[in-house]
Amino acid sequence: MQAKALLDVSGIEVIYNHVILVLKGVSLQVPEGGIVALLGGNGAGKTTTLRAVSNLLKGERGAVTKGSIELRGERIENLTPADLVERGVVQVMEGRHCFAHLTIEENLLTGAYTRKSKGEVAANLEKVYTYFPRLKTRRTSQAAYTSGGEQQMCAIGRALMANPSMVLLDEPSMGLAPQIVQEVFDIVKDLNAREKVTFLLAEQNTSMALKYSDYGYIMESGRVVMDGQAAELATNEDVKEFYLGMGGGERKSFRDVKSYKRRKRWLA
Amino acid sequence: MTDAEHLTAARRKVGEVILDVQNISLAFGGVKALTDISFDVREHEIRAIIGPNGAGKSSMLNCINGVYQPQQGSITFRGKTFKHMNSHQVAVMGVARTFQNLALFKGMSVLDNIMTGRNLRIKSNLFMQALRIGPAEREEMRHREFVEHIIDFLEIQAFRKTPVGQLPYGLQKRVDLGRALAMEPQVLLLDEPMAGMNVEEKQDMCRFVLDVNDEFGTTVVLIEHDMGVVMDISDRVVVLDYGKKIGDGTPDEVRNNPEVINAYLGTSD
Amino acid sequence: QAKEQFFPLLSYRTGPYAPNGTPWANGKQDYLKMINARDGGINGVKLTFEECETGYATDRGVECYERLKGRPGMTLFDPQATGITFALTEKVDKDKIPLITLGYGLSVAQDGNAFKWNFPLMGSYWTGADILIQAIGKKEGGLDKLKGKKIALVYHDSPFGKEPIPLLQERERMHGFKLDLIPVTAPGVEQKAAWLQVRQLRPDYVLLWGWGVMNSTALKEAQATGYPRDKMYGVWWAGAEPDTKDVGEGAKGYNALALNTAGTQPKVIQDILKFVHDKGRGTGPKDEVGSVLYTRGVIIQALGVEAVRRAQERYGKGKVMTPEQVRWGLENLALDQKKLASLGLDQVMKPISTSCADHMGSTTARIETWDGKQWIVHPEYYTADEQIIKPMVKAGADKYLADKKLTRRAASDCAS
Amino acid sequence: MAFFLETLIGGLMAGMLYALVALGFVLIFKASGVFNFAQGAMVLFAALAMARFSEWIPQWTGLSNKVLADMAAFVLAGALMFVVAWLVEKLVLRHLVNQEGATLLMATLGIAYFLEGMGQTLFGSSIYKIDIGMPKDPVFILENTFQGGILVNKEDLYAACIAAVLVAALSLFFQKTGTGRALRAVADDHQAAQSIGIPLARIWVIVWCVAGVVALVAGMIWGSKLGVQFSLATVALRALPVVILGGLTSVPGAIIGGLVIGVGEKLSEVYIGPLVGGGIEIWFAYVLALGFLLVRPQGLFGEKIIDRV
Amino acid sequence: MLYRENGQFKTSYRADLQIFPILQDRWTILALLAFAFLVVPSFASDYYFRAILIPFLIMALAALGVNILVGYCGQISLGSGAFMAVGAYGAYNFFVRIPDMPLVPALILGGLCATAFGIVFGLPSLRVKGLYLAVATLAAQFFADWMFLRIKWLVNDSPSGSVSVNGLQVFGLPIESGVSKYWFCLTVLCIVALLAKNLVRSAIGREWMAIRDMDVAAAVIGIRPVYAKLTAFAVSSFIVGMAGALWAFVYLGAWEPAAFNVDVSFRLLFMVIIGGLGSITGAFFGAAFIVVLPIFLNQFLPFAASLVGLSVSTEAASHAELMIFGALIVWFLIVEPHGLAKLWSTGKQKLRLWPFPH
Ligand SMILES: Nc1ncnc2c1ncn2[C@@H]1O[C@H](COP(=O)(O)OP(=O)(O)OP(=O)(O)O)[C@@H](O)[C@H]1O
Ligand SMILES: Nc1ncnc2c1ncn2[C@@H]1O[C@H](COP(=O)(O)OP(=O)(O)OP(=O)(O)O)[C@@H](O)[C@H]1O
Ligand SMILES: [Mg+2]
Ligand SMILES: [Mg+2]
Repeated sequence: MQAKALLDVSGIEVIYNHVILVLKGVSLQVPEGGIVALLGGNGAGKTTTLRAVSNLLKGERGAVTKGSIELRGERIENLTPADLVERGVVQVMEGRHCFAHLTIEENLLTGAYTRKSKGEVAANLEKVYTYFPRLKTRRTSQAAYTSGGEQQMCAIGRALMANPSMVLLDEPSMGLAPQIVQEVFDIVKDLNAREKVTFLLAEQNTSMALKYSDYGYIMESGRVVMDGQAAELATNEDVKEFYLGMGGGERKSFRDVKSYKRRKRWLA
Repeated sequence: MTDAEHLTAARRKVGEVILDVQNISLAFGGVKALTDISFDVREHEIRAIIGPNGAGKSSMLNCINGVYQPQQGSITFRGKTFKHMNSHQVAVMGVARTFQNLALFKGMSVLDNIMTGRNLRIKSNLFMQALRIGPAEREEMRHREFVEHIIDFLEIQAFRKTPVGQLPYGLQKRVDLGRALAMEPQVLLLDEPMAGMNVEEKQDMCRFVLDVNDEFGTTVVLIEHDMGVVMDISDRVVVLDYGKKIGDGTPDEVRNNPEVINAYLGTSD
Repeated sequence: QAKEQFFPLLSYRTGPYAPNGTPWANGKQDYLKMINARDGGINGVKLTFEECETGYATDRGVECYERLKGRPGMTLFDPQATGITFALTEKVDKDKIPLITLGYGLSVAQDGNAFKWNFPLMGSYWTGADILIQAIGKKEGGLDKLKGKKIALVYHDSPFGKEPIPLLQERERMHGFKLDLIPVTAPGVEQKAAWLQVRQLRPDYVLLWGWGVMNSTALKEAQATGYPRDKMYGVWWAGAEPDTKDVGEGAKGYNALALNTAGTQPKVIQDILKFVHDKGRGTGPKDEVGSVLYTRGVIIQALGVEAVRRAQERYGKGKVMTPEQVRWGLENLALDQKKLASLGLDQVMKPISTSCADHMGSTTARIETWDGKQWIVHPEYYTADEQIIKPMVKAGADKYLADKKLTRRAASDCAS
Repeated sequence: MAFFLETLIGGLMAGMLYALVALGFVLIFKASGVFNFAQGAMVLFAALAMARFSEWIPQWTGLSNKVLADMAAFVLAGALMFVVAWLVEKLVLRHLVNQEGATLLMATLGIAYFLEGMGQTLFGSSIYKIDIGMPKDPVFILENTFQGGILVNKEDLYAACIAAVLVAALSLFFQKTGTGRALRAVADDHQAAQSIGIPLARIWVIVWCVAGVVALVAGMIWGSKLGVQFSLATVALRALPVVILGGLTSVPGAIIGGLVIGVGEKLSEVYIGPLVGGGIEIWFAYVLALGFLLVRPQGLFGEKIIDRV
Repeated sequence: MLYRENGQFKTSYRADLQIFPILQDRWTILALLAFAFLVVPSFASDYYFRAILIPFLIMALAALGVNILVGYCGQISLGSGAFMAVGAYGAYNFFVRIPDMPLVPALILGGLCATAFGIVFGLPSLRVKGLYLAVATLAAQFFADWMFLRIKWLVNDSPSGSVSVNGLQVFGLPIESGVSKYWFCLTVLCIVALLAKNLVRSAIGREWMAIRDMDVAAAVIGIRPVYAKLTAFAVSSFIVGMAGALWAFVYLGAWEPAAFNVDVSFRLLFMVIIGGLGSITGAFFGAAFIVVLPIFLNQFLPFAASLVGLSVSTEAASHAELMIFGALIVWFLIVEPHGLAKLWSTGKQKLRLWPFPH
């Protein structure tokens, strides 16, 4: 990596519940102002990596047992998630986690908990509403009674309300209509370009992720198995076959792939 | 879609209308989730429902399987018309379902989760189950065998005894499907079964759905945001937008419907 | 093998009844310490003890019983709680250990022919209730004056609180007053409804059958609803300092049964102060020595000690008595005024003499009144009416025996 | 009629006193999703502290002014409750982030045992007095309308006013401030709240502090009624039906619930009780609450229980 | 790697459906049973039987019952004390009213009375959930307290409301001595535990758990909440009722309603939570923790203090007991929020890896 890393994760191991070893030495760097994608199949450990960075592991009874995580050169393993938010790092959790009893608008406003200026918060709220007009129409309903996609927008919007300098996005596109997915990535690009927000992005939608990010890491079974410039990864044959569904160049119809069974993997 | 593909679809004998939704309207307070929706589902077909977020797709499924009671309209299943049904009745009639926001039984293992899908078919009573004598045990074993087939089919053998809460999201989706399959349903309602998966996993999932559809002739109603999937595997597509139906037809028809393009697909692709 | 007579002390120093249980337990301990210090034990037999916390809970009480019952030199049990008494009644019979319940427990257990191992010494709830009615009758100028009067029983809703009811009903039939029953759910922290009922019924007298927090709360509610405290009569478990102390002036005029006197003048208390507290070996705070419940603890223990002494007279002085021998001692207590005086107990209690048929030994009590600061005991003694109580005890004991398919003790059994 | 009114008023007063205890439950539940089993123990602990401090402060400092001593005792007891809150967060809650309700409930049980033991060790287990000059004697109102007038307990009236003020203040706090919103967010989802930068530690200390002060006020008033002793902890049981009837998450609900339960149980005891032998008020209160729940499963003002797939 | 299932291949579903599929577990359990039935009686003193083992066994039985309702079906109940009381008084009435009523049928009939009572008070669960239900079930508790104090008939017209039984025997064998009581309770417990284990790993158990974890989804796959919840209440209160009858008949001998007061309800709930919700073993751990630990502390603390040359008064010891007990609860929860049973299985999992860390 050329630019000075904003976030530097080196060789971390994570154990859940004292016995389940999930990350087996993961290292990655996120440069200031970059968009880094974290790719990998189900259970590869993407979410766990993000949780380790944002210090949300404790609530899952997980712990980082080896390695170090540095933000702007400062060790952050012992900070609380709230401290991290103060330092500008916000995570959008996988599976939405909206505050069920709060309305959409209240959800968004709690996102601005760390901010003082009322005016800025109001402006930010408007900005989120322009990103996601659907939220505006549903602003008074309790989050629990909105549709899955609406909740996802709410979760993303809520994180943006903190005016972060770095966002950890865990599967932002999940459950969103294609148009909105596009929109979310445009927002990412936009914030990155205009406000220099750094993104670390765990994503299943590999083609989208690689299109919008600068750099990518591919994880499998708790290890990083490949990394490189996004553009390079996108043209890598293996990546194309396994993550983009384009083995042999052309995209295969979902109807046809049904016959081929075993996956090929880098690791057994 | 190529012609060859249509041929495969045609070879599967798409039959009579099995499920007919007539003029369903559903509102929550001021929010109109569904307005006067009608469509039908034919036996053995794969029927997709698409639409932007909050269009009312999940609500539609909820109406079909009795979680929500629509204010208006009726649903005809195999010739019988219902205004209100409770979930249990629907299940007995052979409609199974997966959920958008995973609704697995978190404290139970994968095996047990799928076994619950067999519960409707278990005949032995409480006392026999407590004593686990002959028939009860044989019955349990029979169902276990069936469930093992499903586990094999979905390739989750390794996680048989893992509590589902500890599985990664994608596998949980598979277990959800397994549970529905265990009911040996005639109609399978799938709510975004492929969300949060990468292409390869989606391919697997498609394979499961197609296999079920092919081999058991199960009718599938599918909600999905991935247009690739929808266009490739469904026979007909309903498009909802803000609770209204704005399109209905074969994937090709829908793809070219300007209203649908405007509301959902967008022009970029 | 040292000669030691062991006294298990079941007590509760925590939990809802701790304020009442603590002085009681202190008195019990201090008396044993005093006997050891002053007399060197009973004819040379040292007294030992171990306390076990029950928290007033039955299962913990049973555990304590089982833990301590096998100790060498085992003497007797005093469970300090009605619920534990019930459970132990079943057990002592098999284990052959006497159970003394001074002023509480089962009223029918007075019948020693049926309850070989139970000793409700000095009074039961029936004798207590009987005396209260007599006292009220006296105040009215004769029991016949009670006709047409209204008496309300405000009671702890538990077997403890319900025990006096049959006797009061008997008296109701005899004198033609009207008895109203007003239960208070345990522990009795909320009694507004009860006292509203009192206000509505406007009884001439209120009998208070409470324990623990229920008593002070009742007095406060009486004050708050304006019911005259001097028309209130409590059982002896509702007549100690913890019941009135924090009500203070508000309880002025309230009466209760006095099973024993209080104060530091009696010789036995002086001895305790001298031999125990002044030596810095007192169990509780010194200023609580001589309080009502403390003194009751002293008496309970004194009777236990005297039972051992009496048994030694028969089975050998200076020997350690077995529980069965102690039982004989308890059954043959004969503490007259002279004996009491020699023990320093003459000012705190009346003579007591037990027998095979009568495990109570004495049914006298006095009335005391709270003057806003302390309890003032009235001089006259009341004795429960044998005529009424005897048949009731007999009938109750017979029913108990019939239910249990047991028979009365043979006369020969009394000799042993 | 007069008696009916008396009972009614008595019930209302009792209800307000229950509400005071119920409030503590509601606060903590609302702010962290924890059903605080230790509320009763906190009431006891706070009352013990207050009672003993007001005894000790004159001894320590030679302060002879009773009012000043009481005030100092209140402040000191309040400070102690702050320490308790801080320790609870530091030693317990912090380690149980994101755990299920049952686990947290159990943890508060541990806290309850600890506080009971601690309180009695530090302050003794005898009966103590809190005398903050509450009037004890009855007053009679409407003496012209009804013969004998209607009895009102002045002490209860004062207590009811204090409860009302407390509830009003807390309601405002929850409704009007951002902190209120943050508290609700924490109750919904610890992890998500953390992820957006809500400092759980601080929030919990604040809430337990407020609950501690509420417990102190409740302990003071109940203690002045009952005397300070262990049984004070059991008033929590009388407050539970109030909590569920009003709704576990509603501050005003505690008051309304208190009034309904207070009136319901007193009327039932006085009018139905004698027919069946009396002593029914406690289960009647619970049955009454249950009856309301059958109509509204989340209590009168509770947040709707979310039930959605 | 002493403990692992490697190499133990199951060749039939029957083998996999055994209660203890792992060989080591099977041996352990057999050894444990042999120990409990044969070895313990050879060395335990009367005190251990009467004051520790019997209450432990009976409370474990009750906790097992509560666990079915709370742990498996997710219906938090604080009415268990009432179910115990109904079981006890029900059995009592059958026992004293029907001449020559044998003990075992009386216990079962008592359990059935509790079942009926449980179903009635379980009806609100069809609408009320979670903590609201928990508090609402206290209605059952206080109602039962009141009922047994007020309705004379139920206590065989005993004026004070306290009752007692004696002359217990099973198949002609007297149940009087500590050992015989212990064997009797242990047998009942083992049988019930086996039946309960069978239930929870059968269809009905899966229905309960499904309702617990996600009731809407359960309904969608055809589970009827009414049936599942009410059977849970029925089975649970049957077991709890039996335990109540044992508690009264075998442990106390004579009792008053306060023996089953609200404290008992709370303690039972604590047992299942600290032991582990939804675990049969958890009931045993929980009962041990809540029943035995305080007794242990009570005896151990003065001893420990005397070791360091302190003499503590009973008062201080009891207060310290409360504090330590509370602190231990918290500590165990922090180590393992899902209860002692989970701690146990995590321990086993570690053993499986042992001696390699991962
Ligand atoms: N709380 C937990 N306790 C135990 N194991 C866990 C826990 N959370 C995750 N795991 C395990 O850790 C592994 C990695 O999970 P993780 O959620 O990080 O994967 P992921 O890459 O985010 O997958 P997905 O794409 O499905 O979200 C999985 O095998 C999972 O079973
Ligand atoms: N129980 C409910 N109460 C109130 N509003 C509801 C409820 N269920 C659904 N809605 C509203 O109805 C609308 C349709 O929701 P639905 O979940 O059916 O959307 P969807 O098409 O599945 O969207 P998505 O693709 O985002 O999942 C949404 O606006 C939602 O907020
Ligand atoms: Mg993930
Ligand atoms: Mg949806």
